[in-house]
Amino acid sequence: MARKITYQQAINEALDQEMAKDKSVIIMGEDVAGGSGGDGEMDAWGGVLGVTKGLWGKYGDRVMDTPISEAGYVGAAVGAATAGLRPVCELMFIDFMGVCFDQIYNQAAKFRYMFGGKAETPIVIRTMYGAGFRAAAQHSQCLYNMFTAVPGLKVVIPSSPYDVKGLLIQAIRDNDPVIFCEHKVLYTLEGDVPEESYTIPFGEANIVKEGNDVTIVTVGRMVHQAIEAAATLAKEGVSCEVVDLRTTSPLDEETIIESVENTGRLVVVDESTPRCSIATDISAIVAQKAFGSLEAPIEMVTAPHTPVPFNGALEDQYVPSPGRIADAARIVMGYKV
Amino acid sequence: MARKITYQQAINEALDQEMAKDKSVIIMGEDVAGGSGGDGEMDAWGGVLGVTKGLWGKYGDRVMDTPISEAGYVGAAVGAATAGLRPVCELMFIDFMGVCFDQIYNQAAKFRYMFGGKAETPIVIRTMYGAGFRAAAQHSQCLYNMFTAVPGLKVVIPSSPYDVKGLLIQAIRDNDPVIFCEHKVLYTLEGDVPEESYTIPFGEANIVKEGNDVTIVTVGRMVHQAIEAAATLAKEGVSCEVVDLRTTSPLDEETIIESVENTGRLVVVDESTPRCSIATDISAIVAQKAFGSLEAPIEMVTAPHTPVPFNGALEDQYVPSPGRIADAARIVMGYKV
Amino acid sequence: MTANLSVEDLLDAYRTMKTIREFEDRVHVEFAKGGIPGFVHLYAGEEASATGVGMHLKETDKLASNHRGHGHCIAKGVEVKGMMAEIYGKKTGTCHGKGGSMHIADLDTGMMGANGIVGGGPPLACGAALAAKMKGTDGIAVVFCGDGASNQGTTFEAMNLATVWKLPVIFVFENNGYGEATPSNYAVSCEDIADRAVGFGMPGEIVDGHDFFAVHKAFAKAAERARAGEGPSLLEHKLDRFFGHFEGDNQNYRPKGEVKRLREEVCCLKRFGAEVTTNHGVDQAQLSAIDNEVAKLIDEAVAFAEKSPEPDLSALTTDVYINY
Amino acid sequence: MTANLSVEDLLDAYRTMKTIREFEDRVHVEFAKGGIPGFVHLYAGEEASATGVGMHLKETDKLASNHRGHGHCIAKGVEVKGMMAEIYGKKTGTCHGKGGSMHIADLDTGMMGANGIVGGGPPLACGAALAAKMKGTDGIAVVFCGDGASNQGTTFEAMNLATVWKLPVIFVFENNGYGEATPSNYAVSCEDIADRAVGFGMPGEIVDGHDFFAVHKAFAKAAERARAGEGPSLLEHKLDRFFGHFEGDNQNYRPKGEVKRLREEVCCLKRFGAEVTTNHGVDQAQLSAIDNEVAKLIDEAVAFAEKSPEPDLSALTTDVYINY
Ligand SMILES: Cc1ncc(C[n+]2csc(CCOP(=O)(O)OP(=O)(O)O)c2C)c(N)n1
Ligand SMILES: Cc1ncc(C[n+]2csc(CCOP(=O)(O)OP(=O)(O)O)c2C)c(N)n1
Ligand SMILES: [Mg+2]
Ligand SMILES: [Mg+2]
Repeated sequence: MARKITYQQAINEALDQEMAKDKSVIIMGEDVAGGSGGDGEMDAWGGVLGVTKGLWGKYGDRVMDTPISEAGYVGAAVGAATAGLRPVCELMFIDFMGVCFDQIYNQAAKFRYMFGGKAETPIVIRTMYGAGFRAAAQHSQCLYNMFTAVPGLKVVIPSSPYDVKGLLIQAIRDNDPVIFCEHKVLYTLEGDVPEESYTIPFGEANIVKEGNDVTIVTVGRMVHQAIEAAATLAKEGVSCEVVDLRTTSPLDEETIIESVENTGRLVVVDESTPRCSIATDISAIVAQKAFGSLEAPIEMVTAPHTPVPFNGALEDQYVPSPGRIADAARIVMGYKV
Repeated sequence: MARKITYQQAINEALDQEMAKDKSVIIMGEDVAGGSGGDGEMDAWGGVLGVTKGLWGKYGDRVMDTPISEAGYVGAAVGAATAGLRPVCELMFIDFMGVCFDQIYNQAAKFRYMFGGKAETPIVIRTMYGAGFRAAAQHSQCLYNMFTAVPGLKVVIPSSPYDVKGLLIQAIRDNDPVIFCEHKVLYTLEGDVPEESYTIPFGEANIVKEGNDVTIVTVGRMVHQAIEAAATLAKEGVSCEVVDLRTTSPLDEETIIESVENTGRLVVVDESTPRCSIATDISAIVAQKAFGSLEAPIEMVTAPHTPVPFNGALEDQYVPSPGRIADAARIVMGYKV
Repeated sequence: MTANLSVEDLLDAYRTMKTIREFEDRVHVEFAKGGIPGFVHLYAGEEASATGVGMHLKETDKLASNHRGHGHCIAKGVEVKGMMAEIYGKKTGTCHGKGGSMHIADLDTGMMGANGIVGGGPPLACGAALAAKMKGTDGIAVVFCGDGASNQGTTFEAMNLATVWKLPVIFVFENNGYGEATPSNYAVSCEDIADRAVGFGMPGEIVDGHDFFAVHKAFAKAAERARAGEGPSLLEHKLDRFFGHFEGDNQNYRPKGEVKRLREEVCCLKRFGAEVTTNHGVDQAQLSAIDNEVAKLIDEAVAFAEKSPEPDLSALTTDVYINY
Repeated sequence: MTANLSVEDLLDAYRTMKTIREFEDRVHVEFAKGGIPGFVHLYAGEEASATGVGMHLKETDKLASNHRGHGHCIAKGVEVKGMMAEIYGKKTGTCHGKGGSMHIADLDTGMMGANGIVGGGPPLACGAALAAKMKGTDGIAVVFCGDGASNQGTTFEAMNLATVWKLPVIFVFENNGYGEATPSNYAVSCEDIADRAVGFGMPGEIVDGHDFFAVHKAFAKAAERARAGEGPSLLEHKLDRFFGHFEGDNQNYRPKGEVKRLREEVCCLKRFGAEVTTNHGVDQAQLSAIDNEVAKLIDEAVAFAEKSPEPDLSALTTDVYINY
């Protein structure tokens, strides 16, 4: 159990174990092997960041390079899912959802309902999100809010190597379409990960730090910023409870509400832009369902309502920082009725 | 001023007046003329519901039928906008955004920022949204929440013939990309509309009914459901203030907050599905910025988190009704600390 | 290949075509009476296309359809009663009233779904073909697209992908001359849609879509190729629709008289009847018997649909993951 | 058409090609040193393509580019200093440091933007061509796409639209054999991308993209056609990239030795130099003078970029509509 591997290795291991276990699991995406049909190394890349590296060697044709046709291959994965396969599809950057969104929200997400319960569409779309790589406006977005908005989709945003493995295995076994959002900055994060296969259920938030004064609800990479902020605040005598949503759909309302009922104060931290976001979502639910417990306004810490800038200093300012989270917590702590 | 025309006629008139005034305004979309290149009537349709009917006759080649290639022609409109035209592009149903979203949110919306302020992209995308036509899951969605989430886009959702004309003219003259959402059920709605050209500024909500007990914030078709609910509630002695947002981006926070500061109670009504929506957006802003004035939890009245069902009775139950709005108002009125 | 069509096969073909025609003519009437809600796109006139294809499909083969899907459903073996009830939005419908005309699907019979999104189907069909290939069966998938859909990016991407992965999928373009009100010779940039096949590395063929035999023959070749693992094909069926784009269409974009003339001149049923009674030993009486049988079937389907119950209101939130 | 290239023209062409080469080689070096952030895709090896095209473009003509856009920018006349500063993310950059390598745009010179989305450019170029057509000018638009981008739905849709609307737009496919790590002969379903032209009703031509003269000549014809109102064309430039897909690419997918061999065997600069000194009355000394000039220009650009200030932090929320 003390084995430490990276977030990236944990993903690879989850894929490997599920492919070994279930022949209907296949992988497709741009360069998920890399080099198909060429004269160089066949399994040259394993995805643009090497996350699927080695799987082609083990599973051959079940790891399929695609043309740059996201709508085409995502749609093919959707069709294959209705016909008995369990495709894990890689959308290289979440920013590219705009060229294939229809196949996700109008097709995959709606089949079960629209067909009167007759369809199952067990597809996982793994995709990389978030800022921090100086990758500029079209390669740094979050956009998980748009998927969370879609009835019929499940949305997973793992924050640690342990979680990413367990949640990915769960996602592959789920019979609904799952959008699986991996933060590019987390790939190199190391953590304890059991070697054996395990699952983490959807819709169960993780209280990564207990506390009594302020609830900080967040997800993905921001969990780490929140923990850092909580550590700072602890020195000031403020006790924060940090809730990692793990999945934004299904959403673990219960844990959020219980925590706010205990602390009376809420800060929501979301790397995404501020409008119609996870931040507003959590705020709204609490303002409706835990209003009586609230002792202060709800603070949201998000990116500004702008595209992601290229320049490093601007990008660093763009992403919610532990400092800004701590400031928000100080505001709710200082609120006087 | 006492002239009554329909919402649909008001749109047509706005387009007509702007095309007459400014040669750079062009229209493109599927069947916006209808019949191009055939042996029948050339201007056969004027859009699938006849909204642009007659404009081809007046403006000829400036009204362009397109192939069924939304990404292609929306992208062409975007490119044309950066090159000096002011295209008004018709996306027949908002549900089709998934096949052309990239050109909207990654291209049009980001140019100005990403290019350091060097680009202007004056494009309007007119599109039909909403339930009520038994048009089922892929032709009845709202989805304006997804556009509202995008920095760089403006989102307009007019509720009346008067508004739709003034807001469309404003949209055409705006230098940013505008998503203009027309509710299919409203096209036949009649109302007073001045013959002369006029504009309604973005970001200024309209208080369609003043009141002191509950603020109902809403937009688009739901404005009418809210007014109906307010009338019912008035008989029960509950005075509702109904705020029509008119535009969700920019958002008139001031009017919302002032109203809630006065009434102390908020019901948000949104035809869209509940997650990461306009409903959560407004709720969150109020829970942060007008918390001290709130005397009750914020209630949201939305569609359920499901696709839109085909069956009429189910669809009628799907759409927020005056009855459900009134119930929500009664809940916030009945809240005891 | 046409050679091995027995009389029984021909009567089956006729029954399918006639069922589609009666179904559509009746939906047209019932829609006008106000009994049917929503958007309805009728397939009348194009029956030979679905039927000539459908006869080659096994239950395990897959079919992805479009908004004009009734004919494809019937040709793939979906129950007519359930379809009619679905179009009426009833609980007994194929999708329990939650889908409607544009979303009839019946995965058990290999019908992957009509589709409200033009170009929605081609990638899905590729996926079904991939599943067949991966499982090592000789299963195939077919997708029906209109001329309008031929210009949608998803369609092109799917064709490319089909060849890259050598998938057993067949792209059937039903070119009925119009995408809504816009003529295909305006919106399609090449002479014939079949011209596009070469750019996607697959064989392409123009087929007279009013001629059952031509459709049957061309598809036999494509299906054989697909089942043999040799990859996809493109077929362009030239044909006509007898009704408007949707029910309620004024059809002003059509030259005067076109609509009227079509039923006279290019009716696939008439043509089929003449051909089989003249050259294939089929009796007019046999066809008439089928006509009666089909008329009864459709009457029953309408009666069934009309008297079927509405879905329970609780169905609003079933068949989808919801947590609040 | 090659005939009317004066010595001055040829020296201009050489200057452009050399500027691109030096720019890219230097960015490669500076990136490795850690001075340049983000994703950078270098154009070295493909210079004849951008240059042969760019020489036909007026400032009012428009160019839509892709992620590998530095060469296109330079050929379209974007200032090298501003470009370098942009790549460094500096305030003095073409986009004030907010765009970076993948988003350099300079609408004043007709450069509509690099693009981070594969297939993002073709529809945009159609729009620019439409604007020229509507305004009644003889302006044209050109879009550069890779072989990988040739399979994107937007690209196909744009080609269809261009013919339907008879737009003065030219689709240049720079086929460098790979889309990232995936060979084009795997991902493109037909023999040559040029084979697709017929399916979109436009002429298509295969061009040796390492040969400036071939590029120049083929584009002259396409541009003439477009300016005359006769519609779009497709050109497939066969060429090679000398660096990896992006900086940091291990290039394992390439056969051993390929990278090394290319600079030896298919360098467009070498080939151009030999040709013009042998057959067009250009002096080696003239070329050397340009080499020196360019080396200095690039040195200055790097120095300028390095010493330029970062953008003000307040720039985070400018250049976009914000209301909170
Ligand atoms: C993406 C998308 N764009 C537009 C529409 C609206 N629409 C529905 S059917 C249709 C015409 C389709 O024409 P074609 O493919 O030729 O099929 P036909 O109706 O002729 O059978 C259009 C434009 C749609 N449903 N989806
Ligand atoms: C829609 C989209 N899909 C994938 C990518 C990732 N990506 C960037 S460049 C590239 C390869 C492009 O290949 P090609 O078009 O041949 O251009 P080249 O890099 O060879 O110049 C890919 C897959 C992207 N940026 N956008
Ligand atoms: Mg058609
Ligand atoms: Mg390439």
